[in-house]
Amino acid sequence: MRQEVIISGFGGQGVIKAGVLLATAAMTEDKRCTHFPSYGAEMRGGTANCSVIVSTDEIASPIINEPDTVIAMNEPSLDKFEPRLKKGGVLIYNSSLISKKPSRNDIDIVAVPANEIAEQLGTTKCANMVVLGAYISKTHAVSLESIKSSIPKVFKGKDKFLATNKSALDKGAQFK
Amino acid sequence: MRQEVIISGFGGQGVIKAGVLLATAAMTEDKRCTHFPSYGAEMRGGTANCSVIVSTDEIASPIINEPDTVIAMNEPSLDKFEPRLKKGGVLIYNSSLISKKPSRNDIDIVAVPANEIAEQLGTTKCANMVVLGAYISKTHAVSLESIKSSIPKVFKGKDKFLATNKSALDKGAQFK
Amino acid sequence: MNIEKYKKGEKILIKGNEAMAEGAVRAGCRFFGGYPITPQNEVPEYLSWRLFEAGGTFIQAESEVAAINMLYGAAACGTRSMTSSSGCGISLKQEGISYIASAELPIFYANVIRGGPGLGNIAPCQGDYFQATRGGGHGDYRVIVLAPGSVNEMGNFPKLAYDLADKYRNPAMILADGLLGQMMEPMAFDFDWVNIDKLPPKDYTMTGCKGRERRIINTLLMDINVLERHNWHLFEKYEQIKANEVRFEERYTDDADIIIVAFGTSARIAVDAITKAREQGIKVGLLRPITLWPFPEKIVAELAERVGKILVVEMNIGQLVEDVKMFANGKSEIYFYGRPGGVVPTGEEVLDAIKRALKSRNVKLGEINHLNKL
Amino acid sequence: MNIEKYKKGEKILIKGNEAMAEGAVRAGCRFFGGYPITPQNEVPEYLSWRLFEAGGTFIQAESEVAAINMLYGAAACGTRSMTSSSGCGISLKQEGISYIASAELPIFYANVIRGGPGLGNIAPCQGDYFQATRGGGHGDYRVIVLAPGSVNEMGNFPKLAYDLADKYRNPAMILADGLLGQMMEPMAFDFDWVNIDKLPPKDYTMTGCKGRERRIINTLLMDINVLERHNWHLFEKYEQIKANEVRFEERYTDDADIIIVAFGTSARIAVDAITKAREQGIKVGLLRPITLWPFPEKIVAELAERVGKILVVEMNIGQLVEDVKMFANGKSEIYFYGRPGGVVPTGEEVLDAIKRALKSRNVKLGEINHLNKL
Amino acid sequence: MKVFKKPLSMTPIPMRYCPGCGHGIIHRLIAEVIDEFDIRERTVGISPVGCSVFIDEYFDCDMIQTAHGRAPAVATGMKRSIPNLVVFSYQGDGDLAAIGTAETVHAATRSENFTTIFVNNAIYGMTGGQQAPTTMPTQKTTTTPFGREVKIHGYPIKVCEMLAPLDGPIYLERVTVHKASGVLKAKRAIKKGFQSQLDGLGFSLIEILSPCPTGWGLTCKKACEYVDEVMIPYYPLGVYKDLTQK
Amino acid sequence: MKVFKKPLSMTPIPMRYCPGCGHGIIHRLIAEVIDEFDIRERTVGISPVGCSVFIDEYFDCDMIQTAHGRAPAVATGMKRSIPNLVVFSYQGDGDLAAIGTAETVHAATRSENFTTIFVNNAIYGMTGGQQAPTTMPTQKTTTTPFGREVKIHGYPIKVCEMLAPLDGPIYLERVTVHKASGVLKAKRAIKKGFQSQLDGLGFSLIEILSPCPTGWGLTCKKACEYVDEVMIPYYPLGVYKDLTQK
Amino acid sequence: MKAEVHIIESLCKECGYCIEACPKKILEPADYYNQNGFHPVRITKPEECTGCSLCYQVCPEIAIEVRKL
Amino acid sequence: MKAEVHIIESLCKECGYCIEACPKKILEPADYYNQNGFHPVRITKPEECTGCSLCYQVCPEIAIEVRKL
Ligand SMILES: Cc1ncc(C[n+]2csc(CCOP(=O)(O)OP(=O)(O)O)c2C)c(N)n1
Ligand SMILES: Cc1ncc(C[n+]2csc(CCOP(=O)(O)OP(=O)(O)O)c2C)c(N)n1
Ligand code: SF4
Ligand code: SF4
Ligand code: SF4
Ligand code: SF4
Ligand code: SF4
Ligand code: SF4
Ligand SMILES: [Mg+2]
Ligand SMILES: [Mg+2]
Repeated sequence: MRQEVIISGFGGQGVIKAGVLLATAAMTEDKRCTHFPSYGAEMRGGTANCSVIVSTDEIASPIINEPDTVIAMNEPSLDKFEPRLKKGGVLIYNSSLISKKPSRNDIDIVAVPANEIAEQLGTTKCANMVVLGAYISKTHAVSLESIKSSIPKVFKGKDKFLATNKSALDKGAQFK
Repeated sequence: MRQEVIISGFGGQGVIKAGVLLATAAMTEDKRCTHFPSYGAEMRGGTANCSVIVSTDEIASPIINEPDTVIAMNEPSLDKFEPRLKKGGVLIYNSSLISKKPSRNDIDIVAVPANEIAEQLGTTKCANMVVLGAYISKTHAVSLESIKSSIPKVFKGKDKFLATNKSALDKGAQFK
Repeated sequence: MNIEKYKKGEKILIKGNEAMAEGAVRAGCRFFGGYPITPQNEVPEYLSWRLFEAGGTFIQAESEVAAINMLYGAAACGTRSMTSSSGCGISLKQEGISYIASAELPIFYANVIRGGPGLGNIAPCQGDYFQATRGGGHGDYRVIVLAPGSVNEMGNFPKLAYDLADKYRNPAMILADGLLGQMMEPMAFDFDWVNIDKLPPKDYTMTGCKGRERRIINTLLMDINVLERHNWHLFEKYEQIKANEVRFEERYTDDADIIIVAFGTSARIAVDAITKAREQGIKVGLLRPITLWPFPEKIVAELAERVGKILVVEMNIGQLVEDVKMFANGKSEIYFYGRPGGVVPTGEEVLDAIKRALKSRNVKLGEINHLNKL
Repeated sequence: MNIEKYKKGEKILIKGNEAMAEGAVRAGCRFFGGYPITPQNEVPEYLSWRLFEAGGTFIQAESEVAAINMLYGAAACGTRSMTSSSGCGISLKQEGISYIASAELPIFYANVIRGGPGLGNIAPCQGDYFQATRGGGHGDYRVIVLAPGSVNEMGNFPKLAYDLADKYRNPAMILADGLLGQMMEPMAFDFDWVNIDKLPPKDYTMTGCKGRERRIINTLLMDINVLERHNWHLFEKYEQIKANEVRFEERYTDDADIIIVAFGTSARIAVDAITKAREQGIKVGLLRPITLWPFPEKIVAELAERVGKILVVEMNIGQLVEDVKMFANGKSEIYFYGRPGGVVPTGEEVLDAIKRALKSRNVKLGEINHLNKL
Repeated sequence: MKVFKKPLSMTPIPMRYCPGCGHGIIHRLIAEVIDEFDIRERTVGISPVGCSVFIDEYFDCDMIQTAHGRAPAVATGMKRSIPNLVVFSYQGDGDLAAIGTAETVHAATRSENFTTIFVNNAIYGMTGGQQAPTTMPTQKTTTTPFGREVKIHGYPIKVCEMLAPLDGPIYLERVTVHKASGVLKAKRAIKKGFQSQLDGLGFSLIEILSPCPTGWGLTCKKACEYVDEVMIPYYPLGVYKDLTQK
Repeated sequence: MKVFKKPLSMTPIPMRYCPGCGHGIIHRLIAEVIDEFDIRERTVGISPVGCSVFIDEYFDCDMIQTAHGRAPAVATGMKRSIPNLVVFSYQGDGDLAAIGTAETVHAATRSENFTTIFVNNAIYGMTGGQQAPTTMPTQKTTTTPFGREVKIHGYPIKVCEMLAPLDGPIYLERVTVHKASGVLKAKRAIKKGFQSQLDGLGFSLIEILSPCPTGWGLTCKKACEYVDEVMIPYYPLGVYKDLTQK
Repeated sequence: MKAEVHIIESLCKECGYCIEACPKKILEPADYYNQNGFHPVRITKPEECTGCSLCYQVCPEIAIEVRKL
Repeated sequence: MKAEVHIIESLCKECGYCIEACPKKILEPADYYNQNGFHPVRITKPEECTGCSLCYQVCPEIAIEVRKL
């Protein structure tokens, strides 16, 4: 089993943390995993992304060239990573911020209005958890339980968001 | 023809310049020559010496290990270089400042009261020329004329010492 | 001690830079002087609070030059100390490193390489191999260079570095790159928390001369004979290190038709390529130097003779390949595949390079064949 | 021009350092930024008045770091500029040199090597060979390294350095040592006074954008593909330099039973030893690399194959010998005789080393045999 | 009819700073001054290493990017080579007051004839918010996570105050761009700095307090308040040296 | 019965300075202070690169020699490692005020708790008399053969004046050793610098004007007159900062 | 109308400096996003603009042009 | 005699500082050389010495010892 995902968005949208959470969950499942962040030359407001690989075998490079899955939280991310997606791969995009439609038809596309759902839960900050939920239910890279149980390790000292984050994951998981 | 000489004394006694003069004279005679200065770790008042090689053949290293001639302007120089002198070599020493006698008997020893002679000429500064004169007449490494005609090149803009220096050379040349 | 953060063997997910920083503290580091530079900023950032917890000193120095000289002082006082930087910053430290090597003070430092030369960029690169292994500073000296290939090694090599540094009274460094520094993967510390009070005493440290002869640390040796002796003394030490401390990893070298030599990140990519190659029935082996200096010269010589084809993969325009050439001794074909400037090659690319190397004909033994150009 | 001091071909007795300084001015140097350090102080001292005469700028910088960066600015403005230093000071310049190499600015600098590492001493030494030839700074770059062997070459190589630097837009340096810097011997300039107004125009200089597109000098290339391209561009340039600019001197290699490879001062001593050897009927040849980078690799390979015995003599613990080993390709016996720390070997010593090398039996081809230890 | 728009000495390239970053304002002021003196064609700008490393994209004149902290040395090499160039160096607080301290002090004391724009944002912006030499007491940064403790991390450096006693500097002023009135004064100071260079007088430096909302972890609005309430009391605005009238 | 003789904290090794060099006097004063505080056994001296590079031969305590200009950084590493050590750095003007400018300013601003003895002899003695940052206007040196021309070579740096505006330094005083009365005051200043360190107060620096007859090309007597007539007017003696009473 | 204010929406990063600086308080964030995910500033009552240019002076992005009429 | 002044002749470098400093003017260079080629200072009228120690204070070589009696 091997899953390569790129999570991408504006800096501040929590894409790096979402990736860390995913990798942590993979570790708790005794899978191999790598997480590799990448920042643009821009400062805040620029784009950021991370590459996460979850696998049962040794992982050589943490860099992903042809992702199995792309999670695009904003339009520049969609533009950048949709073309690199593997044929038959999964594209999850934040339809709250991305108005245009993905153009490829050889991939599996999931539109998630992540910001709207997150706002309903009280804070757009958990939009990243919404798409992560969608990702889990779509790929089963790890179990949703592992993700949830890993939250305290990753978001240290932010207990008050625990419940919100869990709900966000659940809401997201309803998208398939 | 090849002559290797170490000229040594306190900093300020003009040993380096004497060596430069010798090398310049050699150059004007179209001989090959090298000059290599060496200063102690001490500041002024420390010892200084230079190695001059005059030769009709190519000179590899300007460093002299077994000099043909040693000119010692002070006692530490005598102590340091007498032992290194080649068997049968020439030792010229400044008997004005060196009270002890050289100890080797396999060498040719010339005692020159250089400071006293120089003082007679009006300045101890030309003591170096006195010993250089002795050196020339002893070894004929270059001619005394070449030395004299090279003085203006080496002691630029110090015309007033020209005559004194020439006399000093002549006085020195009387020692054999 | 409750300042211990992780248990030995406990699996954690952590960034390479942070693993290295934690590993250093765990190994007894109590002084860090450094200056920010990407892609190693997590090191000072982590240590700025972690050393505080551990009762050590963290100083953000005014420059890399100051930082390395702070280490000179701290190490002279017997403290396990560390600095880290990248590219430009390491260049600025070369004078200080030369002093420290001459004074025989044990320090640990890391270069998390970025793209160069000049300001370059902040992407992963291996362009500082020469600088690390040939002593970018002046004079005859060498530093021990460890090249981790995983976050696990990033975390565990600081201990090795300190132990070697102390054993030989010599600087020891980690040469990593932006990828190893920035990536996270599970790792576990393989050594117990080091109790700094139980480290062997040092007889050369500046602690005040109470109850003993005064000590001098000095690299000025005006007498040429004294400096020559010192140089030969260092030489002997380096020979000892060469004899005792070479470390490398071999994989599938037994039946290989071609050997990839690569370190750090390149070696990870090579593993990927080798796996793919073996699936296709192509027999490729790997030699991963772990100590870049001392260089695994014997095994290179042996593999060159036995296998006859070597492919060196580096993230630069060709540096390690010169060492390979030097020790291959004209006994094997040598191929080079490089990606400089921050580009990390893919397994596919390297697989392709392997295939092209295997197909090559009429290649002169011992000459470097640039596959990038072929 | 009456600022010309010596006529072409005129024989003068001059110190190596001063010859180099005068040669630089004669070759068009109009900016010097440097910081005092023995044994190269005659260079700034001479230039402090000589550049004034020549209408150029002399600045005693606050440090070597500042000095090299002043050159970055001066060279960016199109001025033939120079810095010089020794050991420690050159280490401090490594970051700047890496920048200049990346920005492809032509500068000329000199390292008059002293004993190292650390503060070392001020005696003649060749311990900075690695630093010079492997780029002590970060990233993949190379500088052109000229190794004069006489005061004559000290005086004439600056012109060569400037011409190469301009031709390839690359730093070029002279690697000398305290002996070549301090000694005097007759020399003559072999080139005419360079009229700086007639030098070929440069299309990259910072002169204000009047009447043209604005220009940018920049070494930050954030895009990895751009930086990779830049690295390969530099690589191609280095390959060209390797193809065109290798310089060396051969003596008596035709009938030799053993070849000495040595540069600079060591080569002078080798000549002495060879003369003595030939008097005794021992056939020794000399290969003196004049460009240390680009390295005379072909001739080394050829001599290794043809003669089969090479003795490398260096004033260090063994650096050039690695290049010789690398290119000898396992085809010859390799012996090393070194004197580090400021000691200049004598002809007799080297002769003795020759004899011991000739007598050696059962030596493995390509391995370095340290005659100092035998 | 007066039009306020992007000065001619800037390229059309949008700037990539964070929202509320002071760099953009300062760039514009410099460009306006260059326009007003009509010296674009003989100006060379020097970019530092710091968030403003990309200014060669923004200024439409010859531009040279330099090693971290070494802009004053580079400027020296340039002005000594071509005295008629107008050279400005643009440097952050890390660049100028940490790694570049020696180069700054010595270019000042040599009274090199170029203009230094010194952007004091009390942080290392580009590398992710580490302590700068000018970071405020108690200010949290990524390397002073518990706040700058002066007894441990040292006191903030007051650059204008430190340079003023030297004989070399001709003109030293501290200004701010965190509010409109400050911006207008900053412009005048920058103009004066360039004027001093054009008049061949020697070294001038304009220190500009500049908000870095990202590095400070504050909203843009709070960042401006921080300048007002915390920075200015420690770094008083004003002229620290002015020999331009002499 | 009072005896004036070589202090216990010095070795019997004769010093190798030029006739009339101020270094020897300064060494003795430091050693006397160490003797008087009885701290030889916990003192570490730091030698610079300069004529005084050999002081590890002269002081009878732990001694460490450092890279040119970096003594303040080394001292920082030492005092932070073993705060109970008494550390003094001994530096020349080239060492401290040229190549080491950044290290000096930053150790001062961090108020590192060691004592700096700064020997200002307006020249690079060791390397043969080149211009120092503190070389006097019109002074001839081997790199200013026509005399220091301030417009070309820059103005002399006034170190105490420059450091005084910083918040870090605790005690800054300029003294001289070119005459007996100066020597006695210099001793008091050095003692105060050590006291400040022993009290844990922070950074102290004593700048000492010191004759260098060799570098200046003057007789010993003329050299002392030079200090009086040329140096002191430019470098006024006195206390530039004193927070020891605070 | 004393002045024309033109806002280059794509450049605005929603720092709010202009809003704060405008003495007439006639600037506010739009309710839509620009391509960079910011709410660009818009002018609510152009006719009240005095052309004081303070918005221009404080805008870090030079996203505002003011043309005095 | 208020003090004993002892001059370590081998250390003296003839700088003359002590001669200059002595309020009693009882120090002068000897007419012979020491091993380093300097004329060491000697005390002419030991009985006039006040033990003020100024000669000690200014001597760069610590070549003078003063013992107050
Ligand atoms: C020699 C060297 N050291 C460190 C760095 C990393 N670096 C880049 S920018 C920077 C600090 C920038 O801070 P500042 O000068 O205050 O500019 P700002 O980003 O705040 O505008 C550092 C340390 C480098 N590029 N080169
Ligand atoms: C990095 C480096 N640069 C230069 C030198 C050469 N150097 C040795 S001492 C010295 C200057 C000494 O002057 P100063 O500090 O004033 O001390 P002084 O000799 O006058 O007491 C210099 C430039 C060096 N050793 N290291
Ligand atoms: S980090 Fe700070 S200085 Fe850098 S662009 Fe962002 S706000 Fe500006
Ligand atoms: S050169 Fe000057 S500082 Fe150095 S020992 Fe001589 S007099 Fe003293
Ligand atoms: S010009 Fe003045 S009044 Fe008009 S919008 Fe801008 S700030 Fe407001
Ligand atoms: S000042 Fe500029 S960037 Fe900020 S909100 Fe106003 S228009 Fe937008
Ligand atoms: S102690 Fe005083 S009086 Fe006596 S010799 Fe010395 S200076 Fe003269
Ligand atoms: S002060 Fe000392 S060195 Fe100088 S003359 Fe007197 S005794 Fe001699
Ligand atoms: Mg800043
Ligand atoms: Mg000095």
